[in-house]
Amino acid sequence: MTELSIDIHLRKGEFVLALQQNIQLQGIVGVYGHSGAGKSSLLRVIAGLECNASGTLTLGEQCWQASSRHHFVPPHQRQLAYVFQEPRLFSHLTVMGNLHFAMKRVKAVTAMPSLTDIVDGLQLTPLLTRRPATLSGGEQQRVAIARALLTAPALLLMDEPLSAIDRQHKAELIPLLRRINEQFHLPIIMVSHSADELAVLSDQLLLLRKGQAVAFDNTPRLMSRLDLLEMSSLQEAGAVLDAQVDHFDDAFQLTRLLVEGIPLSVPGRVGNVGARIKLRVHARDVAVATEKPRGLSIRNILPARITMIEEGADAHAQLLATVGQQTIRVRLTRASLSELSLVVGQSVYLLIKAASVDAY
Amino acid sequence: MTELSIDIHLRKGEFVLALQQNIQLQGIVGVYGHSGAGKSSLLRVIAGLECNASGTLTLGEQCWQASSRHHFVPPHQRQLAYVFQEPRLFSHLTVMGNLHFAMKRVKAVTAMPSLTDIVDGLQLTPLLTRRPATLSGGEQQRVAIARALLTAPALLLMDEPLSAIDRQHKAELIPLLRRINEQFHLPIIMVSHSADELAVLSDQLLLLRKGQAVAFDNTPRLMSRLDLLEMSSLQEAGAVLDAQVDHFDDAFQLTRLLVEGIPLSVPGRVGNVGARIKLRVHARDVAVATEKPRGLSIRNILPARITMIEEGADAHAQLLATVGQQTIRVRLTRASLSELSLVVGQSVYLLIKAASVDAY
Amino acid sequence: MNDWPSLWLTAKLAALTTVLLLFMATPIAWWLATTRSRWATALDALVAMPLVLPPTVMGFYLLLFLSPQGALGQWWLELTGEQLTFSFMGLVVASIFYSLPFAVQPLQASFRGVDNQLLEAGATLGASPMDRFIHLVLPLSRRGYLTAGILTFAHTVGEFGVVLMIGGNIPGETRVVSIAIYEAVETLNYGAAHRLSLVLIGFSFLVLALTYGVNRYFSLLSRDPVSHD
Amino acid sequence: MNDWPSLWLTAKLAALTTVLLLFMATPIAWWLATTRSRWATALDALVAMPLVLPPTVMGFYLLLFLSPQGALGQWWLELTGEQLTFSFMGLVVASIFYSLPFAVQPLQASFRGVDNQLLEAGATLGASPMDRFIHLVLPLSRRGYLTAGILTFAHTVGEFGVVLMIGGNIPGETRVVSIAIYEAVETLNYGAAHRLSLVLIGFSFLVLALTYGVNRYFSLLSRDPVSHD
Amino acid sequence: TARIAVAANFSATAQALAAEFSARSGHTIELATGATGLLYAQITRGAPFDVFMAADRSRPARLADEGYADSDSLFIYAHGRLAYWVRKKYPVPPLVELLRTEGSIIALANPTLAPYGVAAKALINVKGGHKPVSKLVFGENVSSAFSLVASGNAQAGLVAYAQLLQYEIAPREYLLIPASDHPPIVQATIITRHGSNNAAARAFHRYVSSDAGRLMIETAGYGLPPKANGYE
Ligand SMILES: Nc1ncnc2c1ncn2[C@@H]1O[C@H](COP(=O)(O)OP(=O)(O)OP(=O)(O)O)[C@@H](O)[C@H]1O
Ligand SMILES: Nc1ncnc2c1ncn2[C@@H]1O[C@H](COP(=O)(O)OP(=O)(O)OP(=O)(O)O)[C@@H](O)[C@H]1O
Ligand SMILES: [Mg+2]
Ligand SMILES: [Mg+2]
Repeated sequence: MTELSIDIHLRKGEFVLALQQNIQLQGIVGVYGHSGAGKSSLLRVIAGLECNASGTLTLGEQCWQASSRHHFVPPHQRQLAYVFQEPRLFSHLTVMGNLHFAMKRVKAVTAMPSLTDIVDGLQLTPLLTRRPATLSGGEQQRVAIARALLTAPALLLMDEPLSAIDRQHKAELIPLLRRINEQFHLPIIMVSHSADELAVLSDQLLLLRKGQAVAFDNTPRLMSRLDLLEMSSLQEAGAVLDAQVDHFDDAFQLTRLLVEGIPLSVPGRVGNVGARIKLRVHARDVAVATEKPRGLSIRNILPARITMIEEGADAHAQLLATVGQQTIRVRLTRASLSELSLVVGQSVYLLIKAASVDAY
Repeated sequence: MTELSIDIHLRKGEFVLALQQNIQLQGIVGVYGHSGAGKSSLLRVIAGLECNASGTLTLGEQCWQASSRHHFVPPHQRQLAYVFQEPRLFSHLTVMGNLHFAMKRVKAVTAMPSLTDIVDGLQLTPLLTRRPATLSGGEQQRVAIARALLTAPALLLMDEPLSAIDRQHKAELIPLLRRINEQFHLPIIMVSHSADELAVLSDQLLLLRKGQAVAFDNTPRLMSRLDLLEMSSLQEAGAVLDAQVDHFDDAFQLTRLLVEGIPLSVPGRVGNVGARIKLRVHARDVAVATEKPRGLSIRNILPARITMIEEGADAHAQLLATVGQQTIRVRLTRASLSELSLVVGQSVYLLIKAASVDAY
Repeated sequence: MNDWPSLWLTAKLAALTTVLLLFMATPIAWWLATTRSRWATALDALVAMPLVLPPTVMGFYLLLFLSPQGALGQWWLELTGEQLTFSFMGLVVASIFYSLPFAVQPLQASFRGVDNQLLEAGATLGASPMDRFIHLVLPLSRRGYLTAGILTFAHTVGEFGVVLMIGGNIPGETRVVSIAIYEAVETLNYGAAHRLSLVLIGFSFLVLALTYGVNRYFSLLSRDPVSHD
Repeated sequence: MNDWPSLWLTAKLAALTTVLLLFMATPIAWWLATTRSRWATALDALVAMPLVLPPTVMGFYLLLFLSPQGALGQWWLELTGEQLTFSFMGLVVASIFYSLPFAVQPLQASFRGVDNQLLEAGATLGASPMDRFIHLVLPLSRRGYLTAGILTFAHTVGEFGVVLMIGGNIPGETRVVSIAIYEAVETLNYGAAHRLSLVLIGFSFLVLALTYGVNRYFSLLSRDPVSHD
Repeated sequence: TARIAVAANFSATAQALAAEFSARSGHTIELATGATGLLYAQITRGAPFDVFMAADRSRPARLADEGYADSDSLFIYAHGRLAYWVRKKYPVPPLVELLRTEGSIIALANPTLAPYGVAAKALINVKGGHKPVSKLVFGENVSSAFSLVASGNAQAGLVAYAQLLQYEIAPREYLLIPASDHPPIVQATIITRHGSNNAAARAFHRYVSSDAGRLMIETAGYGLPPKANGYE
């Protein structure tokens, strides 16, 4: 597993990006932050597009930048690909021409998914002979993603790659990214301002604010950190649970998982029996009951213990509860908290609708 | 209330947009559809940017296009503003210059929000002297929205205006749009591929598929139509309820609403006491109980009657239940359906977490 | 020999020609850049024609055209009561004809380079075609105007075949520096030729460097740093 | 008089000059378009200088420079054993000097117009600066090359002051059509002048119309329809 | 083969001479026309011209002085004749009258460049007496002066008699100026260093001063120097 080590200072007008961060490039690293937080600037520094940046930048064994030694590897010699916030397709080439441009400059000798694989996964076949100017916004973005993937990079930088892509295409693209990420060990750094997207996709998360790293951790842990939530307004944040696939129910099309030995059902077929997978549970989708409810359509009822309660100034309260070794975040109203007289240490039941769990 | 009447045929390569639709321009009209469905093309036709489009197009008394009479009102004479899918800022002008460009060409004599109002609402003050090239993606999009609003149009077209805008800015922008929409009677046609966004924002919804209108209705009704859901993968679809503001609880920061006389709490202060407002309830956030539950953090429990059940081929089932005159959509697993032996006509309780209701 | 009258005349001629020509070339270039007419190709080629005729020959034909019996000369005579040839205005008219391609070609290229998406945005903001042209196309074509202006200016300074033919070499009226240098070279008066050439080059260099400098200064202000190569 | 040798010579000279000049102007224009050096303004202005000297005067200086006693001429003589002046190659060299601004200026303007964002994208896709230049900058600057090519070609066809000075009007070797026309006019052989002018215009018109036509055809293919005005 | 560099004003006559000479001798003659100053500069820089037929005497003489030409071969081959040409006005009004008419335009060759111009300017200085009020316009050379009148831009001009003959202008439109009224317009020729060993060049050079050659020159509208002044 390669490490990306960043120690960078960049000034752009009044904005300053100052970042010291070592990132173990495993899976998908999400970068989250408000508009203007410096997300794009960070990717540009990594790609070597900001020649005014000073500091050092190393990827594994390779030193890409070391201002002290006046060392600077130009962008085209860094083994990475970049999906920009805008499509940036070459207007003088057709879609196929854009893809060929990338393929002719393949960076690594490592195996990569084939052209067909990528073209199919992004549903580009009917577009191949067209000019970028004749494509719709979403189509352009998909071509840009395909083009980046086809250079067989050792690191993929993506700047809000899904913003113009609709649900249906996303549903095809995300597994493709996951698969490439895992099968070809391609680490991805992905910028997004959708916490939802990052919660589902990213394994680690870097939080930027005003050009500085506020926090960096693996996604589940970061998402369950209460102190960060307000700050970065990750209102959708939830918890990510490790689970094991136990059984698939053909009749009802449900997969039964075990979380710390407790059964939990999710819709559809997820993983293979015995496999370890991840579950994302939105804090707002979890309810708390003090006694075990009956006659309820909510099928997943986990016994848990409250470990922390934090009341906000507004209507909400957050609480953390542990199920075995794992922590689940719950968001409820202060009114409920008071009505149920919940206290730290109390044993409760967590209710999770099967339909609101994202498993992957 | 003006009517936009569209009867248009447009060919672009292999793609054909063929649309006959009369739209009562009230509130925000959402346009939803997959990438390449023709959403942008439709907006372009309305704006008069597609000179190859044939057919007729009238807004209220004004006929904007009538191919049979060779009548075509050029774009600059149509009293509309257009927020494009790309920011399209004028690179030779500063942000302020871009805004001035719009203000000098104000279209209507009607009152409009002031420059300060819009600059504040979109948080553009620190950007005013900058050049578009130095702005981040989200900053550019906000400037583009401000620029369009400042022409004081009679109709506002927006093509995925929120795609690059983060949650915090959205939280400021959406009420601003709503306010301008209501206070200045400015109808908005908004393209999006986020059903979530449209459910919250739009009052009516037009569904496009392959250049054709598949359905058009007010958002609550369209979102509760079961037959359309698969087709347009509006998996997030829910129901929209009419409610009346009853009381505001200062201690817990909750607003108590009455839905058909039944109390329902939502977080924060919503509207003024006595006002009629809308609630959006996601189908996946509603649970069903056959007996009234106790000791539960879910505070909103509405007695309802099941009016329709539809089982899918996958794990899910949809059901419609009425609370008084209003319909709520519920998404649950077929397993729960069978376990609870739910049937049409049965009286049940609907459980809605306060935290998962969007009120506006 | 006193160089000042000739130098002043040259500056006046080049400046006036450049300004007038940029005005006149603008609609032609815009039409050529945007039309889909099938006559466009012919006009494209036609605009370049003044270039392919040797200057003195061009001057000879212009002499016919601008003379009191010629089409334009007659019209001008009726309008102003003055003969066009052998006058400063005649030089200006001739220079405009002769430098037309230097103005039209770069403008056309830069008009074509203006992003149509921005013009669409302008239209939806309520800008009429003329308004869009003035407030978007023109500023976005700044580079084209710079190129056109510089080529026209420099060429008018140096061009003397046409001027020699049309102007009649009248001191203070039509005797520009280029003719003076030509005379010096022809009469083997190399010292004067060198001196005048230096003056001409110095003067033109200053004008152009100033223009370029201002342009570079402003484009640095508005441009992002070029990527690291 | 047989026009063919002159016409052929003109075509050869104009074509060769245009091709060579486009090659040579490319690095100069690129440097000028991208540099932030403070010498850039000076070089900007310098490039325009060949224009401000009257052609015969320019020719006179080139004669000194290219003659066997001159710097370039001497070098050439040692290299090839041939005299540069009064030979076809001499004409080519002189035309390149004289037409330099017509090639550099439009290229520079169009290089500056190339979207830096696309070059960044190219870099991250693994294209080296040279690779980016060849596969992105060049095709995206097609219009600049068209303008540069046409101005150079047309100007070389029509230009005769320099050519006359350097070439010496030697039939079949340096006697291009423009000189032939000049001669015809000078010797009051107006009939021949008219005829040769027509031939020259016809030939140039064909070449240019073809170039423009091909270009228009391709840019129609790749361009969205222009907005409705 | 010989290459002859000819001053533009003599080009037409030189062509006739060359044609006649070629027919007689079998040598090929190539003519290159240009302004005298230009041809001079080219010859000093190694232009491959064998014979130089200039529009004056000073520049061939200078070539000889500087060693670029064979000084023995220098001779005057013609005297230019000046004519006073007025378009579409009969009888031709006296030059003095026109010089005193305000707004009239008289074309002549540039006195700094062309010997014809020097002669014409001298003539006007004599005839004009005090400052003339008519406008004098200068053509680059005597051909341009002719064009200015022919195209109607100037009412009158002091042009070369040979040109009027060549162009078959009706004699009632012009007056031949007596040679004594202006400084002589001498045109000299010389064999260059390049042509010193060229038999064709020498033969042509000789032919120009032969009786046949002199006759052609005279009929073309030039005056002739006394034979004694000639070559050989
Ligand atoms: N040349 C410049 N001069 C001044 N400020 C600049 C310049 N370039 C960028 N900035 C500022 O730097 C900040 C960071 O920009 P960046 O593009 O990295 O933001 P971002 O996090 O990607 O935002 P978004 O989500 O909107 O794309 C922005 O506030 C931007 O305005
Ligand atoms: N000039 C053209 N030639 C061929 N096809 C075209 C042309 N212009 C647009 N199209 C096609 O028309 C379809 C509709 O385009 P449009 O931009 O309206 O889609 P959209 O609904 O806005 O999609 P998105 O959500 O991706 O922006 C697309 O599939 C596009 O590829
Ligand atoms: Mg960004
Ligand atoms: Mg679109």
